[in-house]
Amino acid sequence: MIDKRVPDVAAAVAEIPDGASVMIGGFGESGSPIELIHALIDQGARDLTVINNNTGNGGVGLAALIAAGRVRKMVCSFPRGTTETRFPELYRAGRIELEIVPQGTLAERIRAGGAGVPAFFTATSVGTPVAEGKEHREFDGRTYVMERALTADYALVKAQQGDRFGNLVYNKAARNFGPIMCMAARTAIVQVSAIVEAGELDPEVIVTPGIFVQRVVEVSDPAIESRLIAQGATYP
Amino acid sequence: MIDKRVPDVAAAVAEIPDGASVMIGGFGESGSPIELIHALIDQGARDLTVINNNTGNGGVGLAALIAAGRVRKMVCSFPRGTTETRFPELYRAGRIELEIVPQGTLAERIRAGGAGVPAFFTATSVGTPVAEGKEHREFDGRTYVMERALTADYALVKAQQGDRFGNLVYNKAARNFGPIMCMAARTAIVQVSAIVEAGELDPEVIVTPGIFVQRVVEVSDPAIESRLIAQGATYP
Amino acid sequence: MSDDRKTARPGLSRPQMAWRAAQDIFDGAYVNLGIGIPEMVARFVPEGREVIYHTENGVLGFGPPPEPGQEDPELINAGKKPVTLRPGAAFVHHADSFAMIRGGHIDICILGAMQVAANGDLANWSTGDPDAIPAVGGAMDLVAGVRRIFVITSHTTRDGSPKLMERCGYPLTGVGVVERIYTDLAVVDVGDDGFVLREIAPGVDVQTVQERTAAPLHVAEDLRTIAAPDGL
Amino acid sequence: MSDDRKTARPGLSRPQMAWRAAQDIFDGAYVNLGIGIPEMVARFVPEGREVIYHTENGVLGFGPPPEPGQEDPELINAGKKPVTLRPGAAFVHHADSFAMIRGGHIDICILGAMQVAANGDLANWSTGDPDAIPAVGGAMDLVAGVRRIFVITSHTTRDGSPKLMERCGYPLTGVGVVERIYTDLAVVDVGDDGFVLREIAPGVDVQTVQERTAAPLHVAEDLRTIAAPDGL
Repeated sequence: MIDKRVPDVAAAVAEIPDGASVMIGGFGESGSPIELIHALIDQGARDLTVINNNTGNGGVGLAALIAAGRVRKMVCSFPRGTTETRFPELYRAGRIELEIVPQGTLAERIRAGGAGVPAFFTATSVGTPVAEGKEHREFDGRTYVMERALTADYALVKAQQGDRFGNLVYNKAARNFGPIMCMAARTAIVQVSAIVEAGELDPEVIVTPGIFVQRVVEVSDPAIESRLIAQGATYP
Repeated sequence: MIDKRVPDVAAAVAEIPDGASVMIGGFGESGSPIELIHALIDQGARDLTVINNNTGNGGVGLAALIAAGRVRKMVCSFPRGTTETRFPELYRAGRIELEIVPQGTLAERIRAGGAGVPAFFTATSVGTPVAEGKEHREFDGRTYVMERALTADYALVKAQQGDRFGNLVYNKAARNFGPIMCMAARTAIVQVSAIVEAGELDPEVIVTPGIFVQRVVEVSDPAIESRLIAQGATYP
Repeated sequence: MSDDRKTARPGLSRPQMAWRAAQDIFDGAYVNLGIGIPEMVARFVPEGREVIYHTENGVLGFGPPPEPGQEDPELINAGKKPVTLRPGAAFVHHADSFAMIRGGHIDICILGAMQVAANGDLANWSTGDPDAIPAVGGAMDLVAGVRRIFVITSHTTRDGSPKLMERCGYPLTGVGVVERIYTDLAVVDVGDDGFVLREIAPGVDVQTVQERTAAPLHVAEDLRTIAAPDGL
Repeated sequence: MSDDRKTARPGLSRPQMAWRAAQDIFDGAYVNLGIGIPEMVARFVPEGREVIYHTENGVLGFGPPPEPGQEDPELINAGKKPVTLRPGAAFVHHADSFAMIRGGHIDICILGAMQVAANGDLANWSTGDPDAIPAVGGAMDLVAGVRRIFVITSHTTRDGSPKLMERCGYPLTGVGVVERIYTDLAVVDVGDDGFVLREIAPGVDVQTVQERTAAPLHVAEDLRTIAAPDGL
């Protein structure tokens, strides 16, 4: 029997080794898998390369993982949060690397990674410093840059419901990077608010088919990042 | 007010000019927009370039459009049907061009066309006659060919439900090429079994957002191709 | 919002700038609005025009902010602010959301600017300061992919330096992308031969606009005065 | 199905070939089965192994054909035959379906073959006949993307010509892609040095298999006899 359920977030992230690349879903606080990130902080893996659109907010979730010194390199489009974080200080001190990728190029690179497309062309960033050093090429009179696919060893993603096959549906704008990160990671680990019975999710509405998911863990009442931050919470 | 509804299939396809490129959804009979294709036959446009996975079945739908001599060129992966068509005869007589594209490359080229990606690389077809004349390139030790995006002037697509915004949901495996063809065509024309009120489709389950659709027409009881063929039907 | 009305001198207030831009949004347009003044534009679209708002993080068809207390942390826009849904809205993932942008499916994007050049170059993400932490977000994708790029910006910086330039001094967001600029002083188009002054704010003269612009302004033959409502 | 049992001479019947291949499908595998004998494999997967079947046209998790009269023309597989759904199934569009293939997410694909070469090259789409109308379908995508490619084929053509070759004479579907071949006579692996004879059908000797193979067979040290159930 196929059963991708794991009992808790600690078990879900237990094997992530030092040096792993980890895609972390979420855009701002929406879709941020806080409990999985906190389990990863507890677990202790270091020298991580993290792919996320931002660098977290306040002192919880991704911002806490960065503050704990576990992240060697960030790949993101906008390394700023809605609240202060320790990222700027670590970056200026040379203690964290940063690869800046335009947001749509980031999404497409991840999608390409999941779809077995090693490289593609986009007009995004042509003529800007971000395109420097990249291969340029003209198609039908317009100039494009070549971008490479992004894959990762792991993805940490938050969804709304999941089943033992790993099928997922999301909640509103929390969908964001989840579906493509599940595709692009060798091991996609997903926290869901509810695990449902096989067959309960309508095949027409499943957003991420289970083939892209390796582990599902129920976190029935996930923390809301902005509320944690308003309470002055930090982790650990 | 945004209202993409048109009264009937004749109005939906009225403006398609001679020489147009037309993506036609469907895989075999599933998702085939038969009523739109028949309206296009009635309308009379010639010298069409048609993009579809196959070349139709029997004497109805796409097969009838081809039999009527309206198609100058087919772009497809598998120019064979489950029943005999006139395509082989026209092809051997040099009266129709054929561009053979592997099925997944066809899908990805269409998706790229819709997503503003002019070209991408794939390992599909490397070392085969289909890759001849294409640019080859190595990434991380594996060889890929470069493929160009496919766009079209029009798409004819069949979906299950739609609203005045052009939002769509599909029926089972009839989804196939519909969503990506809507993205890749300048004018996507969609027949739906039912037009529903704005807001009736759950934002979580919409498969094609209306931004990719220009016209919606209700065909409440669409023909089933295999039944037409079993009845010996031909069109016109 | 305290500085919405800071322009006591002649020229448009920030809401008036947003109002003016809103007049150019056509019925049925798919529109992406940047953070800041561009966000205000949605308030001023003329009645009878139905507009669908897109936000990069995957919501098509969102509406105004919710009532206080009704915020949903999982329903936010690209500025990470809570929004609501309108009938006909749809959620998509990030790659599909940027397929809408990159694929040319969005009609209009309105952005802020640090500098705009007479050839349409836009700089709005970095001063190039070596100490600054680079942050591009989706701006480069938007300007490369959306059909028409409009800019709303104060005509000059706080210290009076021009923002409409012969060439941008800051690192670019995109090359030759801007079509029209709405400032507190004027509506300026990017034409084949550089800036074209199309409209001018009440009480402002052409010479003043030219003095505050670091590139020649071609004055349109039918130069008009912007008729923004008072009290905005 | 009349020719399912046409092999009266020693060697496996078509269902027995499918049965043998089915033994190699592991619990939890995502599997794509080609048209013809490969389709039969699903019937013979050992009990207790849960397998998820993928079909190129965008159904993940389909089940056996429906009862007569229950066919749904909108629920078909890549062979355009009606199927059913199993719990946990999902529909996707064609680009997402091939993302599963191209992205390496499918564990096993079992295909038919016209020829297989000792280096794993596969030819299964065209004889290269100039009169033939080319038709590739999804085969080139499958062999390029799926992790493990197995082939089920009769060991020779109807007229007795070998199908396991030193080099394929027909146009290729993919280069060096085949891992294992199940024939009516044998199970043959593609090793670093060419074909390896792993298993042999009851009543067939190594010499016979070699005579019907147009490339050298390395006989495995632990060569076994295929124990397919009788009466299939």
